[in-house]
Amino acid sequence: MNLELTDEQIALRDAARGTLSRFDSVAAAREALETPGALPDIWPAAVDAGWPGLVVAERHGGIELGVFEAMLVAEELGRTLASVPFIGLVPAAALLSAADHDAAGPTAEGETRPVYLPACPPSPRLDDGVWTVDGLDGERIPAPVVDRSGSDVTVTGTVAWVPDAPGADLLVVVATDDGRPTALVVDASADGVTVTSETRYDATRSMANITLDGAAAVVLDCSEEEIAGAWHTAQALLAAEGVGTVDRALELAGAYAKERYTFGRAIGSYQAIKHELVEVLRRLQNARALLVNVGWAAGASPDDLPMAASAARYSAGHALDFAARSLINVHGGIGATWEHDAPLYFRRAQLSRRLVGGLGLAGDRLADECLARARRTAPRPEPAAVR
Amino acid sequence: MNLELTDEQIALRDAARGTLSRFDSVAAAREALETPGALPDIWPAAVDAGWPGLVVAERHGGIELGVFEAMLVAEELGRTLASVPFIGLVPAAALLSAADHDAAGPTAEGETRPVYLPACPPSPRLDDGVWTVDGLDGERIPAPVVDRSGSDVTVTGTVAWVPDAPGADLLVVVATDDGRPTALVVDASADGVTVTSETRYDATRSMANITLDGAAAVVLDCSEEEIAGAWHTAQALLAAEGVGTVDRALELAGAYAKERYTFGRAIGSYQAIKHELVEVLRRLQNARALLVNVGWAAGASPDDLPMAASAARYSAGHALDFAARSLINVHGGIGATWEHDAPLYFRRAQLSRRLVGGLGLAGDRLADECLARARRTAPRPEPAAVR
Amino acid sequence: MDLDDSPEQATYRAEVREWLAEHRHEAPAPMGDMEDSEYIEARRTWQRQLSERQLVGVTWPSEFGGPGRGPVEQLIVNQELVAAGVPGGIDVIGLGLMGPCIMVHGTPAQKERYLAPLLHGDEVWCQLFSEPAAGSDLAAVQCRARRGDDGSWRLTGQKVWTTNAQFARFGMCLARTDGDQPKHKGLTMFVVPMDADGVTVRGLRQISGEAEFNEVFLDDVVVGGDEMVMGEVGGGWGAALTVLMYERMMIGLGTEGFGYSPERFAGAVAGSSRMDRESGLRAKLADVAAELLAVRFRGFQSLSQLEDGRVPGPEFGLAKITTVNAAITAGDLIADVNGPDALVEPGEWAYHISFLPGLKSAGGAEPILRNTVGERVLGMPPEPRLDKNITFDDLVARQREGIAA
Amino acid sequence: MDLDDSPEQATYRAEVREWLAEHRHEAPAPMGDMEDSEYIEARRTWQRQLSERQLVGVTWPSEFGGPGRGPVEQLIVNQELVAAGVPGGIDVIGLGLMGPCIMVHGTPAQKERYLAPLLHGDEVWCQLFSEPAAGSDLAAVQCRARRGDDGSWRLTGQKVWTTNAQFARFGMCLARTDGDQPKHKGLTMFVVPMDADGVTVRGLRQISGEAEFNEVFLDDVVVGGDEMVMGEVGGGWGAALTVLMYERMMIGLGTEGFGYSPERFAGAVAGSSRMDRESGLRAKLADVAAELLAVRFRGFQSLSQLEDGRVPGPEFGLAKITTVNAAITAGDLIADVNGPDALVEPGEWAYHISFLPGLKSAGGAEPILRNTVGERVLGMPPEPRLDKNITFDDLVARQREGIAA
Repeated sequence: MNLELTDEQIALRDAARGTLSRFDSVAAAREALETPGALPDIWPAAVDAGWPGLVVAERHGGIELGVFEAMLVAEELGRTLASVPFIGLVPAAALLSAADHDAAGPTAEGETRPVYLPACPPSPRLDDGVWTVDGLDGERIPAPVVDRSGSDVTVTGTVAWVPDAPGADLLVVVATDDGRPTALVVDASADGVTVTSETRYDATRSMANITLDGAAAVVLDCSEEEIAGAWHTAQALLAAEGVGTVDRALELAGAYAKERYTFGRAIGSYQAIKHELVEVLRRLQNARALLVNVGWAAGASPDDLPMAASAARYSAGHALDFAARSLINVHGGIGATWEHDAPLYFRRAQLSRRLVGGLGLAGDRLADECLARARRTAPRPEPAAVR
Repeated sequence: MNLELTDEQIALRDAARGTLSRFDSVAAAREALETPGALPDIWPAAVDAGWPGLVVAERHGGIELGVFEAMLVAEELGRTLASVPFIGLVPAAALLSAADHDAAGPTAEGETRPVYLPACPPSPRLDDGVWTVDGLDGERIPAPVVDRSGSDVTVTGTVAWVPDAPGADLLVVVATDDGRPTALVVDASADGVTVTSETRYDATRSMANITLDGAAAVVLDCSEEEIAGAWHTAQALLAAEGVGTVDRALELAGAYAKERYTFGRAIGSYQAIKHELVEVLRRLQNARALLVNVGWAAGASPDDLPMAASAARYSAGHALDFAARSLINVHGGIGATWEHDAPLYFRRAQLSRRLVGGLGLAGDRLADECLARARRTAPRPEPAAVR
Repeated sequence: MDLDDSPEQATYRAEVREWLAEHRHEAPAPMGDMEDSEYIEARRTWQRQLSERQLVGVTWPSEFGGPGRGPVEQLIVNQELVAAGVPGGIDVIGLGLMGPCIMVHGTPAQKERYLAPLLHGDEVWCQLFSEPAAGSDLAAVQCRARRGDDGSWRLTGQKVWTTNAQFARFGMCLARTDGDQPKHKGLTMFVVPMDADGVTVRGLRQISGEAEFNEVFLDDVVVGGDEMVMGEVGGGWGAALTVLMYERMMIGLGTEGFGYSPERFAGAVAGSSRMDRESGLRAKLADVAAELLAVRFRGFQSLSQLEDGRVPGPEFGLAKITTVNAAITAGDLIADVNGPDALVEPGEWAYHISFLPGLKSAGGAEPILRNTVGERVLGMPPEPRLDKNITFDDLVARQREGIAA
Repeated sequence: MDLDDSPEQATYRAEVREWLAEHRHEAPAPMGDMEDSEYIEARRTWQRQLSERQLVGVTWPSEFGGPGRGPVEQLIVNQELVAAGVPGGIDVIGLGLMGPCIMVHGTPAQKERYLAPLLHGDEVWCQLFSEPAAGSDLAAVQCRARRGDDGSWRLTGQKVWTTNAQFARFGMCLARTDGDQPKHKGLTMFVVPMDADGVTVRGLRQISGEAEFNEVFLDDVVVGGDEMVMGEVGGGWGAALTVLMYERMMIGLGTEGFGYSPERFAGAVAGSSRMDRESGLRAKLADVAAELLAVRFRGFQSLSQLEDGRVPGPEFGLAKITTVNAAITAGDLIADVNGPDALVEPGEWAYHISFLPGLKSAGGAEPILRNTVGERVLGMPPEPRLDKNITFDDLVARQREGIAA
């Protein structure tokens, strides 16, 4: 048993931290609120660092690492609030690579940038076979639908709030083809494709609403498990990104709690503050342990991936919420103003929890996985207690 | 506007407190755990105090007070953990009185003791018309059914965990008659009636599982609103009883927090303890305000009763849970032993939250009432903020 | 158990409603840009109209120009203003807090000078109490006032969280006149003309981007002689406590004024099928509804008490905690149900979500409120205090060492 | 990122499994009445059998009769015992805490005398640390030890929360030998024969009605001379800290041993239609599952650390907090879903619900654990301490005044 990071993983994480340290993303995030689009272009550095090819097979020129390694990079992005297409990129690159699609190579090189349109596989509890995507108004709507009636394969449907979609070259769409899930590639500039860039509350998060109206598509040769895996990968990346943000928020709050005095004592000496920060730490450590669970499942136990990814997203998302509010609370009123960076973390937390299904769907998914397992297996006998 | 207790209400409450002070119910509750049935017989004192006739009309020899006055008595019962049939009695007496049934007079006199078999009216959100009762295994099951096919009206069905049912003379049953809710009276000793006394976890709470198998019944002349009102009254009485228990638990915890020292300070001086006790107080005050809401709705605004009663039950039930655990926490390990009375309050909290639909149903009901109102009325304009 | 108006109250309500029906077209919008001088001017004019009809300062005694009515009548006026869709007086701080402070602590000359223009909206007031290092711990204010040779006072320091400072005529300023006294002693309350030399006002942008509050910098501001002292020199803490008591009353009674009602929040989610499907959403709505209904009836209870002449105790801080936390939960629920579009800016719910973190610490952070209630209502022993029996200057020096260590 | 056994570990696991398969029919039931002497005897015999095969004290060094293996092998043994449905050694306190304490602080003669009988189950140990007024604040123990003229020590006091006291041969007792020292000084650790005159054991009934723990009264108990002192006279606090460190390791690694797994809890509710219908139930299950999965992987992480020779830090107290609170939530959920019948006694879930409030304060109340983590992991400043720089006797006197006041 060994769950410590390997030397290679540590090197990858440190390199990512080094790359991102060249951009003052937090300061840029503040500026972007006033001047939309004022964010630095981190993409060339990301390409240099090899992130587009992180999960692409070596035969396509990628580095062929796993989801866990991508999560290590996502954690660094979260720590710095850096705005770079990654969460939408990795699952798309993984599907292109798995399908041996022509775009896999250019993707690994950073020449072509694909984006994944997240589609949630059916709940094992309801087992109704329905794949859903995020709707504009918060409703879950059916995934796009494939039409094979013409000479070309086309796809029609809407997917809202797709992270990293603006500026992407290719759309990796999950659609249903006569009820069965299918992954397809659509050119972002094809007829019938509308990509409407949107910003909501967090200026560092690039998103688009996408409408496909009979857009020409190429079917990817992916298994249903790989298609479902893309959803769980996106959940895991959001979780990892959140963990990085929590870590940084705790550093900031802890430093202030040691130096700010009230009633003659540093505020960190009061149980109310101290215990709240310990609660952030507790949630951080739990969320990080769940990232390890995802890494293990992705590598060694794919059946456990849906549960692991849902648990990580759920736990990390709530940890981020708690940490962002806590950062403000510890700072008192000033934490709720732009005199401090706390509002940036708060805005990040607010939008993140509503993306790609949201935390509620992740929680329901986690519960459904537990229930479905319990309903499949005979009840376990009462285990021996430690006495 | 006046929400203070009237002089008559204060007198009623003080009289109840005086009556109950003659019994050491808490000591008796401890004994009853060892020797089931060792509880004192408070019923004669309850009859002397006029509680059986509290909500019975004067024309039937009752005092004709309202639900709120019954709640004041229930609060005193909760404070002392007294075991006396009241929560099952009051809604039954109210229905008998409203229907001008012959048993209303003997009920007010304490000669006949009826018990109410709780049946929950359909949710206004789902609006499916289904009345449900507590099932043995925690499921909600359909209310009993009336059969008019023979010469007599009979009723068939099961209702589990009916408070105060053991020893009752009459069962006031809510059943559906061709889909419509109907209140009926069944003799507890009639053919086809099985009343199985049960104890679960809290020895002070008398309960029975009741099976009706073609039992002869007399239909009560009650409106659907009165029949639904009985359910909400039971919710309100459980809420009030819980508030009394919380009040007492806070007294006990607060006293200990002042006298117990650790690390050289009274433990009540630590924020962790102090803030937890303040949280008990906050929940207590909120729950008590919601009892006032019930009292107002019952008297002046019956349309608001379902929401008010559900809110009170939900809030008071969670307050009781929190207070019972808090009482143990403040005492440390010793609070989790029979060296202290805390386990009695804990056991009371544990069973209470699962009775008469449980807190989950009350919460769902409250939400459903809110949603149904919102769906009926046009969205309100944004109100003017105070600036 | 009666929520209805008494016959007298019903008559009063009818009169108020009638007058508002006639004049509502003269009123400005209830919300507007508080940095727009035209809108501010319209609000001041509207306050003057209301004051002529005695619809502001409803509880002010007649000797100061008010009708001397009770808190229920104040609530009736507030309710009718909301129902008519018109704003109240612009100077909520002056009408609710500074006016009463002047009535209690002011000299006859000060009452004569300040109260009438305040009531009529001619001179708006702001509250210069909190500082960057003196929020919950208000007695730690560092703003210094020194008496010059000519008897005039000179003030230097920095204040924060100052509502309406950008157009106020006067500020009520808590300053330290003696650092050799323990912290609660040696404070004095001053009236500061906001147009004096050395006064600088700077907006503090909240999460929403709006400047709800200001910072006020005082740089050797000459405020005049002892006629500018409110109460006694060295008696500033007593005057501050008066203001804090009125603030508590405002908070205890005013929570519905923010529009935090279960009906409004339920309306924002009722249309979504998610409420029927996703676990925990209805439970969250139930939490919000139970808490806000409770606060509503706690407010009615406190009004009943006020009618009896009893002032709400410190436990009314709990109503503020309940309200803020329930409103935060409601914001979470509404955006969870409606997705990212609930966060569109400008927009009702993005504003709601952005506003609450600031409100959470306004009027005392939650741990401080819980301390106060624990000690004063439940009788819990206080925490050890390291700031007693030490002069303020020594205390500050010790803290500097603590940070350096 | 590897949860699998190494080849060596796999071989070890296979050997353990094989032996258990052959001998499991000789084992007593994993749970039984710990007040029934026949059952206790069977458990002692079983510990002897396990010890002969080196399946207890797996990490004990060979010089003390153990195989000197690592924590992963200990976990492998624990897992295989559970899988085989058989209990481990009866003397969990002795094997996990008192044995290591003797190894660290004992004299050669003490190690020779005590360790082998402990390992073999011939002499069970109990821990006489906590007292009614010294739980979280362990250094406040009041149990007094005085040296008589003949050099023997005489102990008087009251201990609580003593597991296995009813059949233990020895107790490790923390007592105060000098009240004129500050509280952490002046403590000494003693070995107390539980059959000595003046030792009285009384069961403490928990909420469930079972006596999981005992009170132990020491009434002028003569324990012998300095050969009964563990470590130095006056060095008791150091010996206690050793035990507390091993306790933390046990808690950090052992949470699944209670059977608190998401799979088990989900199984108890999966059959109910309420899970599909009532709001918040699935959300609660998700909370429980996420927390317990996290603790599971935290445990694996700490094992990886131990394999590297690093001892888990105080942050492992957080795993205990998470576990207990998740198990409480699970109990709530299960009884909410299954109704009053989930509370039938005796019954699995009534026992679960009754057991947890006691577990919550065992091994340090939550606020104390959070203080420790806040100060030692996050570097937060400590609270002001009123029990420093004062002799223990004066401290006790001051507290008495505080209560009287």
